[in-house]
Amino acid sequence: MSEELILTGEALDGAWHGPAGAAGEDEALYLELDGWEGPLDLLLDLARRQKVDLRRISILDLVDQYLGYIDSVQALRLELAADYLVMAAWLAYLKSSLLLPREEQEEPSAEELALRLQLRLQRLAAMRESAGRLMGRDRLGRDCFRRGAPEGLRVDRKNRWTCEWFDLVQAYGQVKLRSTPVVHMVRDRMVMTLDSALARVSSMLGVALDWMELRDFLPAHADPRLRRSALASSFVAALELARLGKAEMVQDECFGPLHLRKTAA
Amino acid sequence: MSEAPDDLVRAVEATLFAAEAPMSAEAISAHLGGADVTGALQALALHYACRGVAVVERGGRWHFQTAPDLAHLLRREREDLRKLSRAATETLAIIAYHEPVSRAEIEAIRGVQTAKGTLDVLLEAGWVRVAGRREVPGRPVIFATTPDFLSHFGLATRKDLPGIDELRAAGLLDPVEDTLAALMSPVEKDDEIRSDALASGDESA
Amino acid sequence: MSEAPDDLVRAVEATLFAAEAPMSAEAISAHLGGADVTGALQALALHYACRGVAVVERGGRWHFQTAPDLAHLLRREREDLRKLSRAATETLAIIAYHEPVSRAEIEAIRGVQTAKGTLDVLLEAGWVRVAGRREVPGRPVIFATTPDFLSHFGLATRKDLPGIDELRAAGLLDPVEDTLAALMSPVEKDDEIRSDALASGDESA
Repeated sequence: MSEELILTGEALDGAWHGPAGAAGEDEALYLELDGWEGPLDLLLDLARRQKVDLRRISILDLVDQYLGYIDSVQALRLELAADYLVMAAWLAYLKSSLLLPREEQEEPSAEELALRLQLRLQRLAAMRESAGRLMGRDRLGRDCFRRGAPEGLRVDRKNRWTCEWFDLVQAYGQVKLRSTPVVHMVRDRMVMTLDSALARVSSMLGVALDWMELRDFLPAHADPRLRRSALASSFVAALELARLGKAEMVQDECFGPLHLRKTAA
Repeated sequence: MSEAPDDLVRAVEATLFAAEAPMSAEAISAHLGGADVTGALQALALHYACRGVAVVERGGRWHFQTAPDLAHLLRREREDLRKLSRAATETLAIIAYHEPVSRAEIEAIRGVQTAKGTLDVLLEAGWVRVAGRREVPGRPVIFATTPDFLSHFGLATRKDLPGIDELRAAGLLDPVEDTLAALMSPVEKDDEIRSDALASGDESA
Repeated sequence: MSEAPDDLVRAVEATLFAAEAPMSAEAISAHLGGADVTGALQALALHYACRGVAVVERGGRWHFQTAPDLAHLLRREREDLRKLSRAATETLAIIAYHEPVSRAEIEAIRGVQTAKGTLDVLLEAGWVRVAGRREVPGRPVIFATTPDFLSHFGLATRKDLPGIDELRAAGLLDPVEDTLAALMSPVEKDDEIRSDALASGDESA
């Protein structure tokens, strides 16, 4: 019941008859317990039962009612006690302060405590009322409806590819480079083999009488590249003949001309 | 037949109509290739104002919905709308009117501890979100409402929350401590102190 | 603002709008307490004829839909500019230089297997097309370039692609080893060689 009242906002205009309702006071209080969550909540309900502006309620009356309520509830529902009794104790203290002569009061003053309580009750009442008004609005899915079967919007992503001309051509170059079999071409050069040099040098030594320079054994008008080959081959041939004891070699200085003659028999 | 709307209005109309969720003007614009849709949205809102469906803006997002006055015709038999507990509705209202707000602040107003499930229900409904942490000791999480909250309750902005201006003017959205400090500072001796103080509190807020 | 429609038209409009499936005139009528909705449906169809959404009848059942000429708004395409991968570029080059060419031939030239996606990308880009099948065992599909390929690369014909000799002249066919050797060899005559080598090395890199 209390929830419906909150939802419709009726609680505000004072038409509400409080937790007491139509039934007997004690029974009604007991029946409504499930709707309440705590001390402020209950205080607010009690305050409303006075059917007065929250700003003008008598805190003293409120405290009396609350304490009376706690007395009756304790008998009915012991498990409620803990939370409610904290507030009850505080209110009892507040009540005694309000009854005491002002000069005997400690800080904070009873006025401050009462004011604080009143402010809190006001704020809770304001939020309750607002919640009711909020819930009573034209709500989507209850009072207003969005389209039942929207087609939906879709964004399809599409790739637009790019490639530069240079990248294309260069890629082909790289492919060709990578895939073309690597062939080592050895150019057909004119060479004098060691065998032919050996034959040539030994035959020329056979007819020579004196020392001959190595270069004299080379073909006179040969291609320069053949001459280099012939020089190398002839040198090795000369060394071979010397090793076999068929020739003698003389060199007067480093890198000087190399002379060769047939070994004296 | 009414006068034919221009192409942009038609395009915005079709886009909003087909959309499965509310769309911001920017999202509509982006969908339509960057056109300025502000005027078209206004034209649509005006055109549909008297019809059975309406174009509305909620929290910066636009959508079509049925006219509120036809609710009695459309209310569904099956109530699939989750019925909120009183604790949840109060908590939602406190968050909406005070946002951003921490759990401790919610509890200070309600005077009771907030059960874990209460906030969960609101988060799950998509009406409340965690809006960061308050930079005070303990760095408590703070809560705020979502655009879906505004859509659901038919609010264009939080300024449209029922009675929010009055509550603010009455100081009822200020912390108790602030109001108390303001009220207690004048050293009054009168018995009238309580009602006077509260009345002046109204004016000063 | 257009002229306000009557209540029945508004009710039919809202009912159709909120419906999750097309509704027959009878179903709408039943929903609205038995009112004759024929006229209202005609009025709605007429009203929406020129707008971005339409009220249409299909097989005796009515529903709202986006205006047919705006259907393209429901499925928009967004283009993302993407650069062709190295593998795709090589494949494209091979097709361009050797077309028509089968996948096996492309792989033989590239020396690596071609991922399925690579050819798909080229087909998607519109630069390559399937040009039939080669009449050899297995009848493999053969690929060739498209006119879009030529226009994208600014070529009048495929003959405009640089020949092997030109590639070599541009240093694009210089073996990496030669370039490296030229760079490493300290006994070259002068510095000109080295900077030349570097230049061609840059191009081929």
